[in-house]
Amino acid sequence: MKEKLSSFVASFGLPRLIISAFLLALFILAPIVGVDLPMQITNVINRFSWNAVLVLAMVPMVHSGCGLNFGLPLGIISGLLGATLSLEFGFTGPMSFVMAALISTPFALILGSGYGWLLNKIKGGEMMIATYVGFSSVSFMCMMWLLLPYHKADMVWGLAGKGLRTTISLEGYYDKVLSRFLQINIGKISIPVGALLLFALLATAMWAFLHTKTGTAMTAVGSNPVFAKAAGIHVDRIRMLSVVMSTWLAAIGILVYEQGFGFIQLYMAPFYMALPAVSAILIGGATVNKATIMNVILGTFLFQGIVTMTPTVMNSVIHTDMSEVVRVIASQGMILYALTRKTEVTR
Amino acid sequence: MNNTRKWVFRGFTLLVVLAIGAVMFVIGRGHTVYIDNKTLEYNGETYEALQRSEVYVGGERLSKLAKRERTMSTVIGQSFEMKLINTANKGDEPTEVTVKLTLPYGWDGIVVNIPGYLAGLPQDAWMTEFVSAPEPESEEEEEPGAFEDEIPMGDI
Amino acid sequence: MNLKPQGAGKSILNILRNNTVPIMFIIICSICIPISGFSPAYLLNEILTRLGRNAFLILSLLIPIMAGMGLNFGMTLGAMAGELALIFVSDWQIWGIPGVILAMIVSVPFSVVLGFICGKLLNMAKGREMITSYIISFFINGVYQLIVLYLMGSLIPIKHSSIKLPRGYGIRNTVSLLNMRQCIDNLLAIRIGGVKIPALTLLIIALMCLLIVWFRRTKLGQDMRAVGQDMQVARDAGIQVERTRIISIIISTVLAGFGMILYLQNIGNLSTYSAHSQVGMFCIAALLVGGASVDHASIGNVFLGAVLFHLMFIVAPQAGAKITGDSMIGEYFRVFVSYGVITMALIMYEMKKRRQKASIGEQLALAQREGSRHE
Amino acid sequence: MSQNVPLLEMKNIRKDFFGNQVLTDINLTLQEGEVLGLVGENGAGKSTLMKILFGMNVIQETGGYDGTILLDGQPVDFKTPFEALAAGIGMVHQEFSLIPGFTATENILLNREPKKKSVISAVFGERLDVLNRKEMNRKAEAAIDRMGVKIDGTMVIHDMPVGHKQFTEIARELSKDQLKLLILDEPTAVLTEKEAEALLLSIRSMASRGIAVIFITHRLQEILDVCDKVVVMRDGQIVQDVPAKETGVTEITRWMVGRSVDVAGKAEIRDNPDAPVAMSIRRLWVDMPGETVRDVSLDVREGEILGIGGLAGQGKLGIPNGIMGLYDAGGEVMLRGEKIPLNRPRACLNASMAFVSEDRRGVGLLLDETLEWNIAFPAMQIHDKFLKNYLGGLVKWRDEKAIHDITQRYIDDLAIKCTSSKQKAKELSGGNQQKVCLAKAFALEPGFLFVSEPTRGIDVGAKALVLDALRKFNRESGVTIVMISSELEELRQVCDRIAIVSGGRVAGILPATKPAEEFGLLMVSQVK
Repeated sequence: MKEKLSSFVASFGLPRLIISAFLLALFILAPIVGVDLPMQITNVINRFSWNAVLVLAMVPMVHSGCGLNFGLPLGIISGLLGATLSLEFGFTGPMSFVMAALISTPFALILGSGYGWLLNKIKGGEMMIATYVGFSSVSFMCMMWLLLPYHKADMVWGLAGKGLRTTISLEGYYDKVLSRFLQINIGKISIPVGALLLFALLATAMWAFLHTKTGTAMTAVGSNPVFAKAAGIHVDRIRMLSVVMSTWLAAIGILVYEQGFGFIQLYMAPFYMALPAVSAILIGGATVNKATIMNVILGTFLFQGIVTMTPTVMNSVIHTDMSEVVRVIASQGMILYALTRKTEVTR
Repeated sequence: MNNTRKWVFRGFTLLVVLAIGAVMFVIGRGHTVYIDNKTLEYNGETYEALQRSEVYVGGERLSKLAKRERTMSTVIGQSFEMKLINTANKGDEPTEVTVKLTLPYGWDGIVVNIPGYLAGLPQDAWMTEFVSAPEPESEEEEEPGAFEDEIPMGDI
Repeated sequence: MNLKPQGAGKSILNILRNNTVPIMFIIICSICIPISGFSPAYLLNEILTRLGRNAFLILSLLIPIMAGMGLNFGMTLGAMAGELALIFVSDWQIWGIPGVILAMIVSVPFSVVLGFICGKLLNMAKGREMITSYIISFFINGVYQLIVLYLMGSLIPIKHSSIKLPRGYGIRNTVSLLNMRQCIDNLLAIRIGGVKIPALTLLIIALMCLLIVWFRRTKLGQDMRAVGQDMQVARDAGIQVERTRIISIIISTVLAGFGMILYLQNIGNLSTYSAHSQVGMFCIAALLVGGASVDHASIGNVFLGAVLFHLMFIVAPQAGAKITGDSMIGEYFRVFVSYGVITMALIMYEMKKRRQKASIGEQLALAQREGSRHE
Repeated sequence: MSQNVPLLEMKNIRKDFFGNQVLTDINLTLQEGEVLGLVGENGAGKSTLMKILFGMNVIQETGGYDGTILLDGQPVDFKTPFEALAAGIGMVHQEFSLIPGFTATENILLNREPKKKSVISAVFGERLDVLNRKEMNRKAEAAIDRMGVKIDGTMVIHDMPVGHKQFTEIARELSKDQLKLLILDEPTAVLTEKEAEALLLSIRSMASRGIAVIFITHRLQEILDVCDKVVVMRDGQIVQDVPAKETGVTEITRWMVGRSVDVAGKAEIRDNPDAPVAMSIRRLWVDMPGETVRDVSLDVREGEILGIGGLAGQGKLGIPNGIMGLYDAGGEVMLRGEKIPLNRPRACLNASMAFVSEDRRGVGLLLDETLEWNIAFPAMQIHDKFLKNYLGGLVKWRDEKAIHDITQRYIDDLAIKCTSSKQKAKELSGGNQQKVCLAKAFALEPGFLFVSEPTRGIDVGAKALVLDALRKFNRESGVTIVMISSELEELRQVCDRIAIVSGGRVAGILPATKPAEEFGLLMVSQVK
């Protein structure tokens, strides 16, 4: 029995276990300390629906052996370009969301292929370079947001008449278009069915893709690139495809996030967006070179659960908001754990 | 190398470093000295404030104190020296006094009462610890906690 | 570790290729300086101040590079240790140079512990030291916040309310270091024209350089170079590889702690929760601007990099504002350049590794051709 | 020089790797200043014996050894190479163990540098002693002098020609004052003729200073030139121990390869000179580390099994790996009149070639995936097998059932021992993994098959099964097979013709019926 337990701990990972137990404790504690549980559950589900697609964007690159996509901001930038252009062109309501997705797609394809080309040149050093590609592109876009000729009055700075604002409200555009679509209210709990449906759709598509010939090749490339090469797979091409997919999903992911959040955040906002997504999928049980859709769902739920529940519950228990610290230690600790595990270092 | 010898050397070095630290503790202790020209009541007697007192610290004039005025100076270490040019009453000839004080280590802020000192009272009469008034509640400081929002910009 | 240059043309090309980044920076600076309209005296003054402020921090990066552990993004740990020490010292009300010295002494145990943890973790992640040290810095940042924001004043005694949050525990957003502000810079400072030369600070930095030169000639330095180049060979020769790597990180962390204290005594106040967050990135960028790479860095790189990088830093906002009419452009530009430089350096390092592998095949084909000519 | 107590005496050394006997009853003596030439085929047990003597970790990890080793009459049992070094045994390995950015001097004295003490080192430990460069130069210079070959001590290793790297290693051993016995493992393999001569001279001069040398090489003439006695090993036993003066190259070769019972020719051998050429290889070079192919030209006949043999490191493995595009290659390869582009694995596979790699775990298998994936994957990717087409071929869906069926078929055919077709490949034993690799190739239904080291690291029973499967595949389906193996006997059992590769070139092609000595001579020949 003891052996079984320790082998379970070993396979599941101690940090993961601690995080799950911690979340469970939060849920149990919540009603005891008088926190509005239905409201918290609504929050968790909502935040899940905002973030799940961004976490899903991790999957293709992990599968093709490119490691964790710390370069997520690049995809986010494609999404932001789509979003701002869609607004600039005067689309409103749900249409603006569709157009944002459409417009961001070519950007994602172009940036993603460039990024993929680069990652093929530097195999073995992907994660560090991805991080810094993300950083440089975000800081480059900071200049662009100021310089690009946007004119729409509710996006640019009022005084100067040019240069995009740091946050742009989506009211009248696609604020909550997905969340409100088919929204179900059970008692105090409300479920954003539309957003969940979109995630389900994308996740199913990803699952299906991994069952096709190309998807199989992608998994093989990640599992053993030399094997794949010997089996006649163009390893670089498959890796490129995975990077483009990841970038595009990140673009869609940020749009979904924005519709839930209600604002477009520009400039330095995308800077650290990769880290929560990375730690979420790791908390969900993924490793540096293996990830499933189940990891995405579980990970996003656990991560967002902690993010939403900790502040309120902790506040009620010890009257201090330690949530930030808890979140940072938990999420960075998780990434650190994944990076330092011996079995995950060598392929 | 001989192992014990090595550890002796190490222990000795550690001691030296600790000693340096201890010395720094003593010689680096900073104090704020508040110099008052206020009327002092001590044991039922009253010592009148001076008409005017000019305070020099380190050769530079710190302030010219009228009655009921206060000035302050910072000092590193426990010995404090200042020069006072006092005018007790209007029209009097100014007198020069050099004041050498040894400050108590534990006090951050120290109030020195000039009239009391000049009258040659015991030290506890004219030297008191400065206790800052409790801070007004209105002073609000944002809860710090900057993580991901903290944008790596700015200067270095 | 390039192949030997085969001709004059190639060697010039090689020099250019190996120094792309410094050359690029010289060009950027030479364009921006006239546009910004700063006077040479002002620039010189600023450069000297910033050199005195940052050079020590940048020097702390050299030793892990020597040990083959790449750019130590974990130097932030040292910065945090330095900050912890400064918080204590300012609570103890130790001022001036004694305060600085005491802070350095106090920072050492913190640095050693953090450096040891960092080194241990990096030994578990060989081959991906940089991303790991980067994440470690985030993780330890979390721990630092926990200590400073919640434990200080509640568990760890902090006496003075001037540095405590009004709620009674936790440290304020800024801790004033007014009482030790520039105490080292001003001592022995030399003023020529409008330019202030912080002689003592520069002297300390020079001593540090000598120390590094000396260190390279010690047995430990030699071991680190060996470990950095080939861990397996070093291990076969009986060098304790893991221990050596940990020591290199500890030294780097301790030096970064000292560097941070020097840096903050110049600034004069401590942004408790953010001062350290940028330090690593800027120092690494500066070092790379000086022409260092992931596997090679010299003291010359440190100073060239510090000068060029800070020159760019000073003139970019002004030049940007003059060109585009928006002051933010320049600020974003310099952030972009900092990240861009690191990105470029990382890419060039990885590509160089691959280029070396590719050249073997060419040599074989060449040998065959030459062989057939002789037949 | 006392002849009574030999410097080294090995008595009844036995060693097995997991029940697989690799050394039986080795007895060996070596006098001070004596040069011993140790020869034998790959796998004869030479390196295992040396590993035991040198205390390499792998011996301890696999359960140690039996027997006793006496050094100067004292029994010794080295647990680590460092203990062996301390006792005065030095070893120069085949792979260089040098720091590329260091000078020769720094490498010679690596981790044994002379130092100067200082106040700081008294506190922080002796690792902070400053290196004594002057003394280092002197010591290195002395070691180089002792070797008798001049190399530049200030030269950085990565700027050196290969030969000088080898000499640097030797000088490192010589710089150790306690050195009594030096083991040289194929030191001349990477040297030019001139350098090799210099090395032989320096071996003699070492011997004259009283250092005993164990010299392992495949160049037999060198043995005869420099050694006092020759020890020949075969199948984990010493078959001959004679003074070098009393023997010759042919005789040694016969001892090396000779079998008491010649088992070759068991199956029918077909040598059909009129068969059309299936594949012609011209001027092939391959950059495969450790198995460099320099210049190979070779014709493979339709329907035959061609064996490629040769000693390790001579380039036989590079041939299939280069042709199949796994390593950088150049030259010309024609398959049935059509040119095969190099460096493109896909083109080879499309031309109905298949390859079973010698590196099962690295290249041959997806260790973390199921057997189904492993067996079906290449066929799925190359020939679009095991796929269901939807939307007019736009979506190619994995047909799990077809995959399961084909896997099950091969599990039955090749008797692969596994819990199910869904078992992970890494959980299988070596022999069964090899069968999976074969199944993977068979599933491609190739017209031309490369099989590289099919029996490496698998037990006897599995060996026979694998070889039978190959032979059956050739005889029944008429598929041309090129089989690369280090084991000559195995090649002679299965193949029709055997090509021997030496020094990255083909030394000769003989029918498998020829006696083993002839192959042996080709193996040790120097192809220019």
